[in-house]
Amino acid sequence: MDTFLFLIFAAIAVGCGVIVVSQRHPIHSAISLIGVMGSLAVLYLLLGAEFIAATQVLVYAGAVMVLFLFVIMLLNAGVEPPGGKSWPVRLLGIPLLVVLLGVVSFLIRGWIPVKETVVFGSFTGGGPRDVGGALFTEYLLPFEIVSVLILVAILGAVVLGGKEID
Amino acid sequence: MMEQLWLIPALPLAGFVVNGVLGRRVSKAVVHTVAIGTVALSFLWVLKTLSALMPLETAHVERYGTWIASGSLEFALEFAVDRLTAVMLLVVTGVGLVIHIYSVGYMAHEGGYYRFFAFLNLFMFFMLTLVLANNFLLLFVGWEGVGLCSYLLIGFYFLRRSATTAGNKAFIVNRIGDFGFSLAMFLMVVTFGSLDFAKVFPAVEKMPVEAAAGVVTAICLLLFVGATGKSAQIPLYVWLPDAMEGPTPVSALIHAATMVTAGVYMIARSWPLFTHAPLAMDVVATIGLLTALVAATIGMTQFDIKKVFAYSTVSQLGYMILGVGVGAFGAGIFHLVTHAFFKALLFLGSGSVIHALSGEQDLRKMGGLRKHTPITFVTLVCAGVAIAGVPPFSGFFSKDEILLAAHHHHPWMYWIGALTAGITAFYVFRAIFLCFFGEYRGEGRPHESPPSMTIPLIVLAALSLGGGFLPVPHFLDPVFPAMEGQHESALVFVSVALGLAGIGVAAWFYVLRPGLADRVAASLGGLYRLVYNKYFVDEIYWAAVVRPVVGGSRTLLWRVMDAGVIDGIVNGIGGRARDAGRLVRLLQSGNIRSYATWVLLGSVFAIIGMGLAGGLR
Amino acid sequence: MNFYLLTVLKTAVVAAALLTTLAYLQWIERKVIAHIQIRMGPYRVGPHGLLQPLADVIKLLTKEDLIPAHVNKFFYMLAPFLAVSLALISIAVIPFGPEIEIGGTRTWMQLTDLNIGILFLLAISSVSVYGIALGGWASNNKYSLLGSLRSAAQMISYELPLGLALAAPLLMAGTLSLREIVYAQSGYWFGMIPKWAVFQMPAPQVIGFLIFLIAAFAETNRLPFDLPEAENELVAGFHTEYSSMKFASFFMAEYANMVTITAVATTVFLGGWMAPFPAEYGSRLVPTAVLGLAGALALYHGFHPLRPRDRRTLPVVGVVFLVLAGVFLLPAVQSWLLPLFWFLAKTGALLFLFIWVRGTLPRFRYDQLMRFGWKFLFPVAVVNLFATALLVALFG
Amino acid sequence: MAGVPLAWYLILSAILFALGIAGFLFRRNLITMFMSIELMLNAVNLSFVAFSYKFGRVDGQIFTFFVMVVAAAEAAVGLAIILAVFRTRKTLAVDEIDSLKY
Repeated sequence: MDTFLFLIFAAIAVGCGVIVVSQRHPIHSAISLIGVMGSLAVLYLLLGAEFIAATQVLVYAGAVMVLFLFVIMLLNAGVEPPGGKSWPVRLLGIPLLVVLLGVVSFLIRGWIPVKETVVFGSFTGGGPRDVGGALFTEYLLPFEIVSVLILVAILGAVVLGGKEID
Repeated sequence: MMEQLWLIPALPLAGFVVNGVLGRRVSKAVVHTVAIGTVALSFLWVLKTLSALMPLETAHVERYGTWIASGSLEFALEFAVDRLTAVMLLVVTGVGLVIHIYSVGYMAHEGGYYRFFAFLNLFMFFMLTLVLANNFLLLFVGWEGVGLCSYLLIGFYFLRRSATTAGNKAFIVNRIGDFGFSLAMFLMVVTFGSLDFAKVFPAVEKMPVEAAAGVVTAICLLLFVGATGKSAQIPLYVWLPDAMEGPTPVSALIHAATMVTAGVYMIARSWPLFTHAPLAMDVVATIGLLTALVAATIGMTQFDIKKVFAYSTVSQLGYMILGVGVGAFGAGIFHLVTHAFFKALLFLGSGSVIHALSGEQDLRKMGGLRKHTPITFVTLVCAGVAIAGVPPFSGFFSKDEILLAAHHHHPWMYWIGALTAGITAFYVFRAIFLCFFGEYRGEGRPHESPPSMTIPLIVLAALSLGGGFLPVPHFLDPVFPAMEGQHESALVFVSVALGLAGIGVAAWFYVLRPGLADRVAASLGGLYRLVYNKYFVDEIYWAAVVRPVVGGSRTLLWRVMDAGVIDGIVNGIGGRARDAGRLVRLLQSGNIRSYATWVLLGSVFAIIGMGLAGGLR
Repeated sequence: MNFYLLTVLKTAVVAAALLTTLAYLQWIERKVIAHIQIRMGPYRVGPHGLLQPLADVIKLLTKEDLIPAHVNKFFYMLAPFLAVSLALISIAVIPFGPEIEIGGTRTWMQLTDLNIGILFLLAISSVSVYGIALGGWASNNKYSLLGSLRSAAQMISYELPLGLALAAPLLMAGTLSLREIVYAQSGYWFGMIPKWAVFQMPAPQVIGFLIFLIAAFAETNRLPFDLPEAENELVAGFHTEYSSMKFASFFMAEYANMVTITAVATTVFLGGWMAPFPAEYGSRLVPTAVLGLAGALALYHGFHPLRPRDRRTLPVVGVVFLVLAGVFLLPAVQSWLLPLFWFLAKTGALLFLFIWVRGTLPRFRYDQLMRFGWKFLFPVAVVNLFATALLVALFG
Repeated sequence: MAGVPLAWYLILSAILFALGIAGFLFRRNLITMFMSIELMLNAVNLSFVAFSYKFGRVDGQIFTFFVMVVAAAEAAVGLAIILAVFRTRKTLAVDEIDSLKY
């Protein structure tokens, strides 16, 4: 069952990821990205990170991507024009990606023993109580800093977005 | 006990700051009140200090802190007062005060009034620093500072090309001397590990004359190079006559009374060094004597009244150098003091004449002025008799003491010195006679100067006449080594006679038989022209030194070295950097995706490297 | 019984019930509004228009499914599907009642209990904006786009006070699991007042409940916040271009959202399936009494009909009600039927409130809506949360 | 139940990350590029959670949480910047926005 779920949602994630990258229209990319995020949330659940899974949907799918969608609609962003000016990308892009993926996969295979498996339900430390406990004790300072950061970000966004540029 | 010596130079400095910053905006009255007030306060402070310190058997030292500390080397900010300093302080502040007052009248119609007084105050500051300094480095600060002020004031009329050229000349020639001074200081640091008078002099005292000879002679000769620059000795005297381009009070204060005597002061101050270097002393004495003679002969032929007195200054400085060179330090300083009085008086008097003639300086266009400017005439005659060594006036005492010392040293020095004294008497009275006797040969209406100018003249005249009775040599006795030797009446008579003869010849040539001088000059022909053209020294320097240096600089240093090699290297580096930049600039396309590719490239390398290095394990 | 089989069974039951409810909620709304406006409402199809939903469904299904030429087909099709499925999915975590035993099998009257139940609800509700947003955008119509933009902004804006209002009772319950939240509200003060969140010490969530309700109106795009589909400004907003079953899907989604949000309000604020007063005061007789009264009334009106048709229909209804009243007296079913009754009663009351408000209040202007949300509701929610936190920390 | 090898999760994360890079490199639309960045962040998050599982500690999830928060902030500011860019340049094509060079 674990393997089944993993394969299904990994496939969805990769498929949606491919669509994100391959689609020329930002809306398609955005919706596919939501798909990736949703399937990742399920994978988080499989890994025992319930709180993170919910937050993933809540924050990413529910807030961030809505923002993206909103901006896409606001700017009426259409299909991107063909052609590009970047010769390094054309020259190096694909080979570098292949090398990167190969090397990283190789390294992962080297580092993580194959017999080390993920079994659903074997890790139960990802509930809201556990995460919250760590967040408000050990990670209190980063948490506060991040809260200030997001406040600043909001102010910045309001200023940037609200300014009339002539 | 602190006597707050720092106030003495600080007061004129305050005057400089006030006038320099605010002078442009305030009235002339405020400017000269500030300038004179600060100098007067400084003078009074000198008096108060000296009276408080009075018998002054030993030096009074005040330390204000460490200036430079580097390893074992330490230079202190120290001022010191001993009897020598006391004399110098009185001369500088006293004469300085008188000349400041005189300047009010002289500069009344000139532009840059506040600038003049600011510079004058600045000069006072540096001169007093020089005098008060307790180590060679601080002395050098004052030394350079007065040089700077001299440059600024010579070039005071900076719109006149000759003035700026003269300023540059003074500056450059002084640099040569200062170079010697600097080398002397380096050598002293190497030899004694210090520049403090209190450390250097005892150290050299302990050395036996023979052991010290080499290095101390070198130090002394280098110091003397500095002195030749500052005190206008052969071969570096050429700047002083040109320095007359500055306003006359400047000539009087800086180029007669105070700054140019700094070399004499410096040598007297470092007498322990010089007494350990007999060879250097001989060189000093010879140069001094030679300068005195040469300058005096040139003085005979000049027609610019200030040039005459300028060469006279050079000549008299030669006397002083001769004095310190033959070991008569006290006499040298005494002559410095008296010279400060009568030479300042001569310059101020000539300034008064020039003022009266609205800027005319050529003796050939003067004459008969004694009716128009009686006070100036009388005071100038006082100065004349003083410089001519007529007893019992001031020049007589100081000059004769030097000549006697010279005779004790080497008799021939006495004879040349005495001859020079005669020539001196001749040219000074030649100038006086040409100026005040005979018929008026110029245009315009001469007029007597205002009281602000005549009163200083009178003061200085009184000092010139009576200055010889000041007990300066006696006062200085404890400072300097004892001078053996006797007062030989015969020699005194000879020199006085030569002086009176000089006056007489001058009267014969220029009062009784006008025109005779021209005929004599014509009959001497080539010799006269040689002297009249100042022995072509400037031309020789031009041909031998200036042109090769300028030409060499222009072709070798500028065209080849600077433009070719150095610029070539620099431009080459710049050019290659730009070429490299042009290549690297291809990366900087402004295209975010290209940047991202480079980032990706880098991270791939980083990850591969990490994998090769063993990674996270 | 097999876990999977049971789950499928429960899902089927809940889905059927929910879909029926949705269909009839529409009928109820029309009826209620009609009565508010002193009209009859649906009356022709079936007795008292009871078959009207069925007729509507048939009509919508058989209508021509228009796909305008200028739309983005994929998203045009996807949007209503997204909307309705996301709306239906959140009912999965709502507990309707306690653990029960039917035929030897013990199970919870809940599809699944997550220990992050509230977060799940919030997540789903935050995602549910996509249906409307995409639908509006894919329609390629300026009214639709404006409607969807409005709805996106509105839902994001009102989600904040909604979440904050929800957080306050969670502080007292100390859990995110909906089931445990309900249990945290069991019991009575002084043996009388229910320990529901709205009455709970130390911080009664009356204000929180009001904030939640207001935000819920906005979240479900209901009047007075139905800007995305304001007929007189935007024709019909995001679903202008939709017809047939896709249009129905949007409608279903709206009503499903309403049901969900009222169910959540019931669960979190109103004690879920807990009875409003203890059994010893006869709370278990309330359903019987209410249904019996309703049956009796129906019978009375059936025998004294105002309209000829009532003579046939109302007695039938009365009999049904009386039978139901009898059923509630059976001890065997009481254990699960009573909680369900209370839950449905509370939810139904809130749904009636929704309909009532729709029939009563006018529509907000858009800037008023935004200002109200950000400048009033949000700060009040924050203050409420802080006050609750303080009180819980001091007395909890 | 055997479970899924942990390495698969990590490789899935790597694949998603590579996809994100690819999107960033090959897409020419500012918004899509931005979304590719989000994709990369998500991939990294997956790694974090996977490692959190591997070490049996909640720290990885905390990190994921922080990444999410920062991503939200980033999205807000980034989209505001994109809005501003679009207002001035009237384009979203990233190759046209290249005035930041030498």
